[in-house]
Amino acid sequence: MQFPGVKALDNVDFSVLKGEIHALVGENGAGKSTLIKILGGVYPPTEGEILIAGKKVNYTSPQEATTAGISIVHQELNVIPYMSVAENLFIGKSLPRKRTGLVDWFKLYQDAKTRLTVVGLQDLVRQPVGRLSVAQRQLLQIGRAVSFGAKIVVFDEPTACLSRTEVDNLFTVIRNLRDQGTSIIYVSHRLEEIFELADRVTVLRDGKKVGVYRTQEVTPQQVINLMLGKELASEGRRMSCMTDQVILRVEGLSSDTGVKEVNFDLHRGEVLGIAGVVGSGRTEVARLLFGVDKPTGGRIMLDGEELTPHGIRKAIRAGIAFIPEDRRYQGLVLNMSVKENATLVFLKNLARCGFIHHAREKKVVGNLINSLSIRPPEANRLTRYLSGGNQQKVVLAKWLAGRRPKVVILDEPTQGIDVGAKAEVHQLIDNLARNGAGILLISSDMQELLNLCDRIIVMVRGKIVKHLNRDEATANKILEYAMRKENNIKYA
Amino acid sequence: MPSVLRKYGTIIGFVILCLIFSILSPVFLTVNNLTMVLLQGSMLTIIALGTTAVMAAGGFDMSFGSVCGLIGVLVAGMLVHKVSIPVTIIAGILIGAVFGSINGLLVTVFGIADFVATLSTMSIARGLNYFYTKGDPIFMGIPQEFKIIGQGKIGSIGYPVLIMLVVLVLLYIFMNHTVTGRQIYAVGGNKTAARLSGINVRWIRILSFIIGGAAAGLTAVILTARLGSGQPTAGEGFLLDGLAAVFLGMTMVKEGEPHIIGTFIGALIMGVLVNGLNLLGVQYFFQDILKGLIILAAVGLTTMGRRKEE
Amino acid sequence: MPSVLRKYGTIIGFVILCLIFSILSPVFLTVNNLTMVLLQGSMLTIIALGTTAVMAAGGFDMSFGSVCGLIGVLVAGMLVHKVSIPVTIIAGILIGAVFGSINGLLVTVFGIADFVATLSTMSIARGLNYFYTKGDPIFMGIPQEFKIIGQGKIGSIGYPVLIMLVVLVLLYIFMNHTVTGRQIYAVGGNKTAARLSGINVRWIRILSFIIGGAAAGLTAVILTARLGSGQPTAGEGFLLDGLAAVFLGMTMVKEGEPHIIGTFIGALIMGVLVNGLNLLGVQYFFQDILKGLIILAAVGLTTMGRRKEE
Amino acid sequence: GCSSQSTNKTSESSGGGQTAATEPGKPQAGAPKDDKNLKIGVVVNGQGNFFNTGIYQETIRLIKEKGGTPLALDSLGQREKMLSDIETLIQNNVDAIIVLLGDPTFLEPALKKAKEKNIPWISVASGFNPLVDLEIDSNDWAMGAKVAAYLAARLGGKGKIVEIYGDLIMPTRARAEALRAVLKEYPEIQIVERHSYAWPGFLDDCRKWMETVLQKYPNPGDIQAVFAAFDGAGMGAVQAIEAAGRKDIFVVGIDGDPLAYDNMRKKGAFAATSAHDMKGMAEKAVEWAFKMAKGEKPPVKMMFIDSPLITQENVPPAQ
Ligand SMILES: Nc1ncnc2c1ncn2[C@@H]1O[C@H](COP(=O)(O)OP(=O)(O)OP(=O)(O)O)[C@@H](O)[C@H]1O
Ligand SMILES: Nc1ncnc2c1ncn2[C@@H]1O[C@H](COP(=O)(O)OP(=O)(O)OP(=O)(O)O)[C@@H](O)[C@H]1O
Ligand SMILES: O[C@@H]1[C@H](O)[C@@H](O)CO[C@H]1O
Ligand SMILES: [Mg+2]
Ligand SMILES: [Mg+2]
Repeated sequence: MQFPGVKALDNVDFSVLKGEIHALVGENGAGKSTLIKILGGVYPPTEGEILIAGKKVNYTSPQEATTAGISIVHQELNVIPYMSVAENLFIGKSLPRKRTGLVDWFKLYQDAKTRLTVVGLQDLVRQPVGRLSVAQRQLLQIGRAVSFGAKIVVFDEPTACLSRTEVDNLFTVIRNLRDQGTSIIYVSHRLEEIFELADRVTVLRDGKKVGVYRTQEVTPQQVINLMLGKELASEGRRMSCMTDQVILRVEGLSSDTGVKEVNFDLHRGEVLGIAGVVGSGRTEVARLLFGVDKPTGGRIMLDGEELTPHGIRKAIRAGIAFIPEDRRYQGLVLNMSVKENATLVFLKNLARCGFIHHAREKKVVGNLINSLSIRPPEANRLTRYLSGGNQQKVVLAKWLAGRRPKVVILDEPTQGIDVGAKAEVHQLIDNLARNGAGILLISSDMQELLNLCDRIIVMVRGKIVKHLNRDEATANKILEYAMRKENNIKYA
Repeated sequence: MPSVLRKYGTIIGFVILCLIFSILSPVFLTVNNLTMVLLQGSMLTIIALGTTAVMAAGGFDMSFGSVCGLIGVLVAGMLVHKVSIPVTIIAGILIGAVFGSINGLLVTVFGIADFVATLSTMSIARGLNYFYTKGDPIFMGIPQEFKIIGQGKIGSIGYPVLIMLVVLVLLYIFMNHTVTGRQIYAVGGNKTAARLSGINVRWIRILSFIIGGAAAGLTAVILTARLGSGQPTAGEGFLLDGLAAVFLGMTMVKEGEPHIIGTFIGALIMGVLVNGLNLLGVQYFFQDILKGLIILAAVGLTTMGRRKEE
Repeated sequence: MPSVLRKYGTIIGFVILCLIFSILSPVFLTVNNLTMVLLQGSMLTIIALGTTAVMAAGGFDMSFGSVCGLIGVLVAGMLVHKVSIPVTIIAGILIGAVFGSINGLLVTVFGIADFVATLSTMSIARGLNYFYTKGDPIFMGIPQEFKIIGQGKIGSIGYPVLIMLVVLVLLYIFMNHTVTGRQIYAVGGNKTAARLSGINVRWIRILSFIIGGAAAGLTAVILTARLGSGQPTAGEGFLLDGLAAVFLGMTMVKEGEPHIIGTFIGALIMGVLVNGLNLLGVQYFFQDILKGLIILAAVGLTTMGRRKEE
Repeated sequence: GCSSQSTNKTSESSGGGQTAATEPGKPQAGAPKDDKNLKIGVVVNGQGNFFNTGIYQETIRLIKEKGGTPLALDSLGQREKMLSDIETLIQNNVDAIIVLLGDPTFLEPALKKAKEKNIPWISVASGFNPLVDLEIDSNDWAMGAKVAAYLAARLGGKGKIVEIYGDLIMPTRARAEALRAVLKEYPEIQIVERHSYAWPGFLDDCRKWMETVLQKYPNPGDIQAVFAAFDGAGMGAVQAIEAAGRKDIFVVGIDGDPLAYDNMRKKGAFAATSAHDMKGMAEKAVEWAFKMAKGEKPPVKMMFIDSPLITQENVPPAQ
């Protein structure tokens, strides 16, 4: 498979057995999604062939792939916003029809209910997908892939935005499918998931296959090394550099986006984690702090001064940086270059009387590319063509091109990026803290929170339910607070 | 109340407008006048309904007015050359469909942006029109039986209104209750998602243009029958009003997608506006100004109501 | 070769066209003729450059032609009422900016879709035009010194060309070398990302409309000077040609965003096409047909070259 | 109308003008109609040039002056809109309709409706249709022939000319046909280029086209004259000619446009036009609209209003 200037896949042999869960791992840009898209008929291969049950298949469209028995949960969310959940489920398959040929809506909703029960969306079949949360959209995609009896089901990073309960639920579904003889291909950057779930794992690097291994016979660290082609020191807990100087104080913060009476302090040099399940309101807190949404109550004090009235530009001027959870749609202008994105926030500092000082811009961006090791190191490359990890680094670069921020809010900063890039992002977070910034880290990656944070707050339904210190925080404790509460509320 | 506004702002605006007109003009709310408005608006409605399909599939068409104009004179020409009426009608619709499929191919296979592609076919259709007519209207020898299509009535309802209602119902069913119709919306909603779920996106897009073209062809048939002649410049006026009707219709649903009933109401609004202002004897320049202001007010109400909620 | 096509298809098409014209007409490639084409195209270029800013910010404007028409007669009216020439010029540009900012407010603050909002202001501008002129051109008492703006020359280069070049250079610098210009592109590229980067998206969008409006105002000033009169219907013809120029320009960059040089070449193409076809004495209907076909061919070449690679 | 036919016959046989005899026949019998409560519908097929705008505004003014109420609409040059506009006027029970620059080839449905409701229909500069009650016209054939003959004579029967024409309405088509008829007598006059003017935006369009033509025919004598289907288009040519300093070319047009007069007074390139008696036509139209609304029948169905040839010698002074 060839993209302009990139050989995305180079002579890869890959096979999956009947009734096996086969994981596919590799760095960002290793070619996992490309392989899957070829399997799914999205791109034609330039060389090679695909065999299903020993028979050569030759298809050129997703439709034909579906017919051949392959079903895919793509990495990107692919839903049609103004159509109902039920229609999204069936569109492209075949909507149930009456004898007149018209759509049988009653049957459609009935069928959809049955099929979506496995992913828990049975009560939402009539909702327009546009009103669903990101997680619910992902569950819909999963439901679509698993409920039509495909021979091979492919998951490309299905858990990126799912909560632990939903992940557990998904794993049960996947294991059931396997037990019924379905073959599963599973792509994820979360190695713990792979070792929990998969029977075998294929490792890709730079579009080439490195090898296939039984998960029982390798360790996560070995897989990481195979992926990166080098040794990666395993990440331990980072050294704290937290001071006792409060940089950000939040008192009684509430909003009509569901945040209720949130209080916390953030210190200079501190990494404060926010844990919670999807929909717990973490993003909403971040948006309030950054001035995207207006609070209905409470105070935000930065460096002892109250931020009011609050707004994005005011937040930036005060020294707050925000790395949103969805880099492609909120973080980047994809049709702009690395350079243009990196300088978007502080372009004024690189200009004289409003005119861009190109030499200075180039220099600043060159330095950022170096210090963040953005690859390829081309300032003029469109961010559209960067891998996820590098895209994330560009979003970070935006906040480092000017005055160093006092408070950095990161919302799922390592979601969907590979272990190597992840380590680099972690390094950056550490650097920022060491330079005296206060870091607010929203993450669904438990290990990440535990490794990086000085303190962790747990949110449920817009409220903080627990403050945990570095020493008392464990994965189990966090989950316990985040979920037991969730269940209590759900069944209260 | 604001939630009502959000949902029905445009329609409420429309109703208020009708109220004002009926208070100010004794003629407005008469059966005669309203059937006339329907009659006058039926062609705009049909052509705009076709464009609704194009836009529902995420496309855009600038050519339908000129294509309608071209087919109008071709239809007249065929009749003058003694082609039978049914054949002429079918040919008119088919030529529209052919133009639509050319648009569709240009957009999908050749990857030319909708706007550029259809602007070009608009220019070509207009050129062909003048090439064929040399600018002269064609009116000698159009049979009376054909004119009936545009000028005849059942009771007080003109044939064009009946045809429009049939098209409305058929397209409504097609777009909302058939698999293909839903696929059109799916493609318009998210091309990638549609493709990945196995929809033949290219064909669906071409099909939407074919529907748009066929609607322009049918409109041309009715127009020629109503004008009793093939008029070289007829049809061009449908472009802006047709687009306005679709866009007005789009304000009537929360998700803002083009839809059949919305377009119908949008076309009605355009028709009622002109009729009411004409009845009141409002000077033509005030009409332009009022038309602009009223559309802004109606749509503004809706969108403001909506924004509050978000 | 295909990669050259992809990048420069439209320009190659343009060059081929010029070659054909210069072979077929001895006049085409003369300095006189080319300066004339530039002169004739200068107004279209200016107005289309303004629209480029609107579209670069992700907006769309249907009103600039009518706004230009309105300002054209207002400018004439001011001159007749003995307003001084500099004041008139500034007023013309300012009125354009005011119309632009109204469009911008409607779109941003009231959240009305660009198409609907600007279609409405288009109607309002047209109405005001006729309200003011009652349809009569204004020509008695326009001072000769004003007409110079449209009719004077330095050497063989007309003033409108010079003004156009100044606008071209200024807008090029503005869009590509200033913070605000970069922000316009960022907003057009991704509104959410732009907002989260601290860009005042609302203001940037309004600003882009203001630029579009001011360009329409300046165009109106030149147009009135060139025609030596305020013509109620002048200006309307700019709409489709102006949009075509921007869209043609967009085919000249890989990412397909509106940009200044592209629009300039796009407007040149439109001008050269008409000039060449006129020189060859091609009948007007063949001109329409050829215009459509040539644009399709040029753009088709580009996009096909591009698709192959993806 | 129940007895309108017979009423009309009555008025005809009685020689017309006897309002008393016709009134009882009108459908809304009872209140006798006087000028004060007459509603006169006026429709024009687009504006933006002198003649269309001028006659439209003058018609409206005269209706008001007589105490009637004008219901005046502009069809923006759109066929279907003109038809719909007239239907709306009929719906609104106007007492008479004046159609300015319409084209009866497509107005039949409205004409029939007007007949049904017994609303008199006066066409001005629009061409004839049997259902039209009164046609008032400058006679565009005559206008075209006048300036064509002037042009031929001034060229001494020999030379090269260019033609700006427009096919879209009957009056301009007629003028071009007249030119061709005249040129049959002058085989040595050759039309070397033709152009169909754009509408709207004709002034800029014709100017641009003429500029291009002058590039193609750069030498004195390459072209000697321009025939323009109407003065506004001709003025575009005049501007191009004067800007290029080509004193050898003159322009003829049709309408009597003040812009053309102005140029003629300055001894510019504009040489001759055939002038509508715009006021006269509007006056006749309004006069008869009121009379016919009250039941009177015009003595003839077609009235031609003279359109004199105006040259630089007899151009009227500026007001
Ligand atoms: N549409 C495209 N155009 C150009 N290059 C592309 C395109 N899609 C992918 N690539 C490039 O192909 C390579 C493989 O990409 P792919 O998406 O398969 O990686 P991946 O292994 O799925 O990475 P990730 O873990 O980030 O999802 C990368 O270098 C990527 O930049
Ligand atoms: N793109 C979106 N459009 C509309 N609503 C959204 C969107 N994204 C999120 N929401 C709404 O906001 C709520 C919370 O969003 P989200 O799922 O991102 O959770 P969150 O609070 O940010 O939690 P976390 O950060 O843990 O994922 C959801 O219930 C959802 O309805
Ligand atoms: O006949 C008229 C006029 O004479 C001319 O001014 C323009 O074209 C038509 O509208
Ligand atoms: Mg991937
Ligand atoms: Mg979130």
